[in-house]
Amino acid sequence: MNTLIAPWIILFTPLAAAAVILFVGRHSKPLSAGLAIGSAAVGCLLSWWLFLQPDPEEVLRFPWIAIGDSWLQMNLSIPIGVTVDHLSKLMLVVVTTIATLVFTYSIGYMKTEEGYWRYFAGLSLFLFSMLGIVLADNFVMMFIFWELVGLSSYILIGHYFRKDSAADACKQAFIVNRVGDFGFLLGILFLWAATGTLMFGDLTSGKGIALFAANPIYLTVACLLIFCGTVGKSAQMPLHVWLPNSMEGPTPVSSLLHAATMVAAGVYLLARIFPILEAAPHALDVIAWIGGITCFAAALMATQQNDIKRILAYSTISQLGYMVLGMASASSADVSMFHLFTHAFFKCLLFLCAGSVIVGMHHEQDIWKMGALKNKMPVTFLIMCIGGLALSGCPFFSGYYSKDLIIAWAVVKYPLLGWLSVATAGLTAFYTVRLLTVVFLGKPRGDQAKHAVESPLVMLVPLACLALPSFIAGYPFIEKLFFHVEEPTAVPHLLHPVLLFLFAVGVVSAFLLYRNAEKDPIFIPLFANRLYIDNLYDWLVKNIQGRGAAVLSWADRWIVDLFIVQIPSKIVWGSGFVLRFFQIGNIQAYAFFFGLGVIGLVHFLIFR
Amino acid sequence: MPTLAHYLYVSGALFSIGLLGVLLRRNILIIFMGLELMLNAANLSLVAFSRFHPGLDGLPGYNAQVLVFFIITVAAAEVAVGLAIIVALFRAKQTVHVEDLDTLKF
Amino acid sequence: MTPSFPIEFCVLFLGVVLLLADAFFPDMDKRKLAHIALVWLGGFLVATFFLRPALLWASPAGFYLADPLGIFFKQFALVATMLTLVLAIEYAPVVERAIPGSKPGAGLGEFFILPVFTCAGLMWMASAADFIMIFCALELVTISFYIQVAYLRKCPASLEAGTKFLILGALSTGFLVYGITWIYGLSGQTGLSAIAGAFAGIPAIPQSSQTALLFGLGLVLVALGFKVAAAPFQFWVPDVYHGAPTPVTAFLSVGSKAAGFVVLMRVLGPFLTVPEIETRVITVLQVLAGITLIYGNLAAMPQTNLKRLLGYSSIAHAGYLLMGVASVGSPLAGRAIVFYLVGYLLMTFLAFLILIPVAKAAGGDDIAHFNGLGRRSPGLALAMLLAMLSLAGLPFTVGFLGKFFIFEAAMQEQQYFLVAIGVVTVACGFYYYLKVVRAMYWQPVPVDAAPVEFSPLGRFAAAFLAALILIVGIFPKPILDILP
Amino acid sequence: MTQVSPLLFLILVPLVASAFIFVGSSARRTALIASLVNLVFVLALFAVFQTGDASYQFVSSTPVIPSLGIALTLGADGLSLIMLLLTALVTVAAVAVARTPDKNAGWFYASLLFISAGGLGAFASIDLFFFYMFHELALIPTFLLIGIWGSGDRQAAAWKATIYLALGSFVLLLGLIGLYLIQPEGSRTFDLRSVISMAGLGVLGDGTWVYLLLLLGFGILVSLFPFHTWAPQAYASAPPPAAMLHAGVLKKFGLYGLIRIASPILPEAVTQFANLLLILLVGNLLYVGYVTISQRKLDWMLGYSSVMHMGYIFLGFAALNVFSITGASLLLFAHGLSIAALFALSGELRERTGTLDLAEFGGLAKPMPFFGLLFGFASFAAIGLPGFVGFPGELLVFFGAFAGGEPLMDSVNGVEIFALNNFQIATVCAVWGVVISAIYMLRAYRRIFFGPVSDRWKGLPEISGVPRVAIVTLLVVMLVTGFFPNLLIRLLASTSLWL
Repeated sequence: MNTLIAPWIILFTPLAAAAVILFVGRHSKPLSAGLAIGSAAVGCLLSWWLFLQPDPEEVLRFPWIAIGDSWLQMNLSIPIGVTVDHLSKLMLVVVTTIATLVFTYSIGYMKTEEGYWRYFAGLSLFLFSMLGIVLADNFVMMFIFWELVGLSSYILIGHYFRKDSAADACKQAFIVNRVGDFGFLLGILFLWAATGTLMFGDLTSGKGIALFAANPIYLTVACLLIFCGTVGKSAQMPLHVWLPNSMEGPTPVSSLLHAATMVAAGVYLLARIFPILEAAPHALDVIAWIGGITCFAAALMATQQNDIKRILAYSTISQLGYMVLGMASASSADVSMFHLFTHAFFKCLLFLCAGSVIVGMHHEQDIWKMGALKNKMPVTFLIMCIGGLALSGCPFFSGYYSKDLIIAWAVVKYPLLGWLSVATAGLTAFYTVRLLTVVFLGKPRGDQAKHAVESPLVMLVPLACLALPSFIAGYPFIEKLFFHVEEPTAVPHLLHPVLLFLFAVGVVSAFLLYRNAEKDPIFIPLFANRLYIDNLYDWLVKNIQGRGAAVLSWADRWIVDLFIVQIPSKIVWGSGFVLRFFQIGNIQAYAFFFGLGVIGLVHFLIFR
Repeated sequence: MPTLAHYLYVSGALFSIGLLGVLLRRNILIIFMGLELMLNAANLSLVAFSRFHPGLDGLPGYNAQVLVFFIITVAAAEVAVGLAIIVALFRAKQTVHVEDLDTLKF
Repeated sequence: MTPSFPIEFCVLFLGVVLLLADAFFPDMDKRKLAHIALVWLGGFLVATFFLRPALLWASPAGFYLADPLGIFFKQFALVATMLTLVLAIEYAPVVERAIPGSKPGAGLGEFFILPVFTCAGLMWMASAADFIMIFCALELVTISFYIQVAYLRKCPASLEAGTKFLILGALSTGFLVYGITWIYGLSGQTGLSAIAGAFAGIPAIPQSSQTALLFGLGLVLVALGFKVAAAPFQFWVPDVYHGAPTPVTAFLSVGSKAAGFVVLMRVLGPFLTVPEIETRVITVLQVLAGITLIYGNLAAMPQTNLKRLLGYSSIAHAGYLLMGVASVGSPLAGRAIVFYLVGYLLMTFLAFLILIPVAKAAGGDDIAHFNGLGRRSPGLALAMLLAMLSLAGLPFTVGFLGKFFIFEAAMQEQQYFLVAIGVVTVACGFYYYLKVVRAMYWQPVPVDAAPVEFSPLGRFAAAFLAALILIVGIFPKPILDILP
Repeated sequence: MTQVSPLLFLILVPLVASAFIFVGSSARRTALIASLVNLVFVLALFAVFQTGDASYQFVSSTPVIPSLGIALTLGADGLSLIMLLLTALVTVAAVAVARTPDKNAGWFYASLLFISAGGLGAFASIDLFFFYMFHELALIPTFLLIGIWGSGDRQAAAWKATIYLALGSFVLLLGLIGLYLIQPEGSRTFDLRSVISMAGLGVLGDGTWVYLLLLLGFGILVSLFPFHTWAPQAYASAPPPAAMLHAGVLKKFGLYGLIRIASPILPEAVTQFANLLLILLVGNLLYVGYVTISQRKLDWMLGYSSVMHMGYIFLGFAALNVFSITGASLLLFAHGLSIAALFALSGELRERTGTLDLAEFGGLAKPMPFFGLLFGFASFAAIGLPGFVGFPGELLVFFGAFAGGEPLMDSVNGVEIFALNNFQIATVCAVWGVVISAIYMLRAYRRIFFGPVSDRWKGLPEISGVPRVAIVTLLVVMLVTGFFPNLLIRLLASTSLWL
C-alpha cells in the first residue's frame, strides 16, 4: 500500500459497491448494506492511514480529454487526477468517518423501508462523488463530481418518490444546484480563458494569479461566478430554498448529505481556491456579505419552524453562512475548515438524534406533537443535548471554539457583519434550546409521544461514536493536530463576554418560554414563512417562467410558424388557385390572352 | 406605282382583320375564315418581299414564292381537317358557337 | 455512307402502307397494324444508329440538316412514337367504346396509323434548317395532331379539345408564317445558315430594319412558345390534355414539346450571333421562363384530375427547359436541355402508361381514382411512385439529374432570379406530385375497387421505362455520351 | 480506383434487405438481421481503421459524370466513422423497438432501411454530389412513415416536413452547385478533398453567397431557428422508429455537412456571418428552450428539445476552433443516441398507456421500475450529466466557443476594460441552456414516474425483451464513451477537417 494508489482505492471502492448493489442488491438487504458499509469503512481506514502519512511528492494522473489547437495556441488537457494535501486529507477523514457511521446507522433506520438497495446504492454513489470533489486536482474534475453529488442527492431526496412533496423536493434541489453550477461553469471558463489552465496547482501557485494583475475586475467576476457554485451547493442566500425541502429524504441522508458533508463542499471549494480569492478583495466582500446575511436570516427562520428536521436544516444553513463568512474574513482557510470539521460532527449527530426521535415517534416530525421524550428515550436525549450545546456554542463544547474563532475574525474585518453574527450566536442558542425543550421536556402532546420507544442499538452506537468528537473536537490539542489557525489581533475585549451573555440569554429565555408550552407562545409570520422567499420563488416560477414559456410556445405556434410556414404556403397555394381561373375554357378568351401575350412579347423584344 | 410599303400595309390590314375576326366572331366557321385570312396576309407580304428584293442575280427570291405555295397547300389541308372536326362537333353538340365549348376549364 | 433523308420517307411510306392495309383488310384485328408499326419503327430506330451525320444539299440555302442533334431527335421521335403505340394498344378498348362502328374495331386503324405520320413530321422537324422546311414539318405534325386529339368523335370532351387545339394552333401558325415573312423580308433568305450569313454580311444592322427583324423574330417565338407550351401561350394545354385520348396526350406532351425545343434552338442560332439582338432575346426568354415556371407549378397545385395535372406539369417542365434555353450562353445548356427532354420522355410516358389501366379499372382519371393503389396492385403503384418522384426531381431518378444540369447552367449564367423562382416552384412540384403518392399509399382502398388488368406488353414497357428512369438517373454517362 | 470500398457494402445491405422484403421475406426479421450485420460491419471498420493518419480510408471512386467531376467516391475518416457507428446503432435500436404494423409491414421496415441507407451513404460519401443524393434517399420514406403509420395530425405533419425538407435540400443543392462554380474553370469537381485543397491554395472565388446558401439549406434541414417548426410536429406524429432515425441520424446530416464543408472551405465566410448564426442559435437555445418547458405532451417536448440541442452544435460549429468542432462532433454522436433512446422509450410508453399527455401520468416508477431507471438514464444523458458522452461534448463546445472570437482580455498593455465578445455571450446563453434542459427534463420525469400512482396505471407491463436490450445498448454506449471520451476524440483528431 502506497500513497500513490491509496487515494484511488478510496475513490473507486464506493463506485464499485454502488454498481454491484445496483445489479444484485435488490435480492438481499444485508448484501446491499454490507457492501455499502464495507466500502465506506475501507475508505475510512485508508483515509486515516493516508492522513498520518506525509504529503506525497507525486500523484497518479490519467488524461480524460486532451486536445491541442494550433490556431489558438491553446491546449485543453483535462486529466483525472488526485490532490493529496493537508486540506484534502482532512476532508477525506471527515467524510469517510461520518459516512461509515451514518451508513451503519441507516441499517436500523431503514429496516422497515422499501427500496433498501436503491438507498444504499445511492449512498455509495454519493460517497464516490463526494470523495471525487475532495480529491479533484482540477476544476473540471471537481465540476464533474459536483454534478454527480447533485445526482446522488436527487436520488436520495427522492427516495420516497411516491410522496409528491419528496418528488418536488428532489427536482427543486437538482435544478437549484444547476443554477448555481451555471455560474460555477462560467467561472471555470473565465479562469481558463485567461490562464489556459484548469489545475488548482497552477492557478493557486501565484502563477495563475499573476496573469490577472492586468485585469482585477475580470478576476473578481470570475471568483464570484465560481462562488455561485458554493451558493448553490452550500445553500447560501438566495439559493438556500432547496435545503429545507431536501429534508423530505430519509433522515440519515439529511444528516450525511445535507448537514455534514455535501453542503460543506461549497466551503471546501472556497478553501481550495483561497489563494485566488485573496487576490480578489472585492469578491471577498460580496462573499462575506452573502455569508453574513445568510447566517443571520437562516437563524431567524429557524426560530419559528415546527418540523424537527427543518429547524436543523435552517441551522445548517446558518452555520454554513458562518463558514462562508469565515472564508471571507479570516487569514487562512483553516478557520472555516475548523468550523466545518466540528460542525460536521455535531450537526450530523443532531440529525441522527432527530432520526432516532422520529423513529421513536413512528415518523412524526412535528415537535408540537412530541414532548417529555427524555423519559422514553433517555440516551437519545443525552446525546442530543451534547450536540445541541455544541451547536449553540456552549463553552467547552466543540462548536464554541470554532464558531467564536470565525466571529472574532469577522468582527475584526467586517465589524457590522461581525456583530450580526454575534447576534446570530444568541439566536442559535435560542432555537436549539427551544427544540430540545419542546421535544424532550414538558409533557407528551400526543399518543405517539406517550408510546415512543428508544431506538435500537445499531442506531445508538453511531450516536455515541459521534457524541465524543462533537464534544472534544474543538479542543486545542485536536485543533493543533488538524489545523494551524491563528487568533486575529485586536479583537474587541468585550466580544467574548457578549457572546457568553447572549448564549445565556438565549438558553434561559428559550427554556422559560417553552418549558411547558402547549403551543408556540410567540408567532412571527415573517419568520415562520421563511421571509416569504419560497413564496417569491414559487410565484416567479409559476407566473414569470411558466407564463412566459406558455406565451413563447403560443408565439411559436401562431407567429413563427404562421410567418415562416403557413402564410407563405397559403399564399402560394392561393395564387395557384387564382391563376387557374385564367383557364376559363372559352376559345376566344384564350385567343385574346394569346394576343395580349404576343403584344407583350413583341413590345418587350423591341422597345426594351 | 405602289411601293413595298403599300403592300405591307395591305397585308398588315388583312392580318389584323383576320385576327379581329378570330377574337370577335362567335361562329367557329367565321373564326376559321379569319385564320385563313391571316395566312393569306402572310402570302401577300411574302410575294411582295420577293418582288422588291431581287437576289444578286436580279431574279426574285424564289424561296418566298415556294413558301407561298406550301402555305396555300397547308392551309387547304388545315381547312379540310378543321371542317371535318367542326362538322363532327356540330353532330355531337348541335352547335358551332364558341361559348358553348367550355366544359373543359380551370 | 448512308444518306439520312430516306428515313423520314420510309416512315411516311410505312404510314401509307398501313393505311392501305387498314382499308383493304376491313375485318382484320386492327391491333395487328399497331404491332406491325411497332416492329418497323423499331427497325428504323436501329437503322438511325448507322446514319452518318450529313449535310444534304449543303448550300448556304441547305434546308435539311442531319447533324448529330438532328439524328438524336429522330431517334427520340421514333421512341416516342413506339411508346405512343404501346399506350394506344392499351387504350384501344376505350376508342372502340367511343366509336361504335358497324363492326368492332371500326375506326381503330387510323388511331394507330396517325402517330406514324406525326412521327415523320417530328423527324423532319429535327432536321429542318430552313423556314420552309420548318413550316411544312411543323404543320404535318400539328394537323395530324388535330385529328388525333379530336379522334373520339362521339365524345364531346375530345371534340372540344380538338376544336380548341385547331383554332389556337391555326392562330399560332398564322403568327409563325407572318413572322417568317418579316424575317425573310429583312434578310432576303429563308435558310437559317443563310440568314446568319446575311447578318454577318451587314456589319451593323440599321435601327429600323432591326426593329422589323425583332418583330418577325418575336412572332416566330410566339409560335414556338405555343408549341412548347410556354406561358402566356399555354392556354390550350390543360384543356387539350384533359380532353384528348390519353396516348395522344402523352405523345403531344413529349413529341411536340421536344420538336418545338429543337426548332427553337435551331432558329435562335443565327439571331444570337448578333450581340444587340442576343441580349434582348435572352431577356425575353428569361421572362417567358419565369412566367411559365410560376404559372405551370402554381396552377397545378389545386388540380384534382391527373391528366389535367400532368398538363400543368408539362407547362412547368417547359419552364425549366426555357430556363435552360435562356442560359444558352453556358456550355452546359444545350446538353442540359436535351438530357432533360430525354428524362421527360421517360417519366411522362411512364405516368400515362400507368394512368391508362388504372383509369380503365376505376372509370375515371382523377387522382382520387388512385386511392389505395399501393395495396391493390403494388407493382403499378411502385412504377407510378417512381414516375412521380422523377417528375418532382428526387435524386437517383433521371428527373433530378435533368433539373440539376439545368440549374447548374442557369447559375453559371448568373440567372439568380430565375433560380430563385425555380426553387419555390420545385417545392410546389413536390406538393402536387406527392398528392398522387399520398392517394396511392395513405388513402384506404375504395370498397368498389375493380382489379386493374394490364397487358404484358404494357407491363414490359412500364418495367422498361422504370428501369431506365433509375439507371439513367444513377449512371447518366451513356446517355450523355450519345448526346451531341 | 478499381477496388470496391467496404463502405459500399455498408450502404447496399439495407437496400438489398428491403428488396428481399419486397419479394416477401419476413419483414421484421430481415430488417433486424440487416441492421445487425451493418452494426457488426461498422465495428469491424473501427477495428481496421488506422487512427492517426488524417486522410480518408477505405476510399474507392467510380466516375459517374466525369465531365462535371462527379464520381461515386466513398471513404471514411474519424468523424464519418463515428457518424456511421451512430447510424448503425440507431438503426438497430429503431428496428428493434418497432412495432410491426398490421397493414403492409413490408413498406414500414423497408422505409426504415431506406432512411438508414440514406444516412450511411451520406456519411460515407466524399463526393458532395452523392453526399446530397444519399440524404434525399430518406425523404420519401419519411413521408410515407409519418403519413401512413403516424399518429395525431399525421397528414399535416408529413406534408409540412416533406415540403420543408425538399425546399431546404434544394437550397442546399444550389449551394453545392455554387461551391462547384466558384472553383477555377477546368479543375472543377465535387470531390470534397480536392475542393479543400483548392481552398488551401486559395484559388477559390468569393464564397460568401455560397456559404449563405449552405447555411440556409442545412439550417432548414437541422431546424435552425426560425426554420424549426416542422421538426417537433413531425417527430410528435411520426412512429417512434421514424422519429428515432430522423431526429437521431438524419438531422445530424446538416451539421455534419456544415462542419465538413463550410469550416474547412469557407472559414472566412463563416467568421464573417458568425454574428448572424450566433443570434439564430441563441434563438434555438433560449427561445426554443423555453418553448420546450411549456410543452404538455412528452413527444412534443422531446421534439422541441431535439431542436434546442442543435443550438449547442451550431455554437460549436460557429466558433470554428478545434475544441468547439470536436465538441460539436461529440454532441452529434451523443444527442443522436440520447434522443433516439428517449423517443424509443416514449414510444414504449405510448404503447402501454395510449397517451403521452404529461398531466395524465404519475408514479409510473412503481409499476415499472426498470423502465423508470432507463428513462432516468436517458433523460440525464440528454441534459448532459457527467458520465454520459453528452457532457464532454457540451464542455468542449463551451470551452471552444468561449475561446472563440477575438481574445477577451489583453494582459500585455494592462487594459482595465471588462467585456465579453459575442461568442462568449452566446456561450453564457448556452450554459444557461443546460439549466433549461434540466428544468424540462426533470419536470417531465417527475410528472411521469414520481408522485402517487393512480389505479389506472397499476400493473403496467415492465419493458422487456428486444426493445429492452436495444435501449440498454444505447445507454451503455453513451456511458462508455462518456467515461472515456478520448476514444472518440483521438478518432476525431485524425479527421481531414484541418487539412
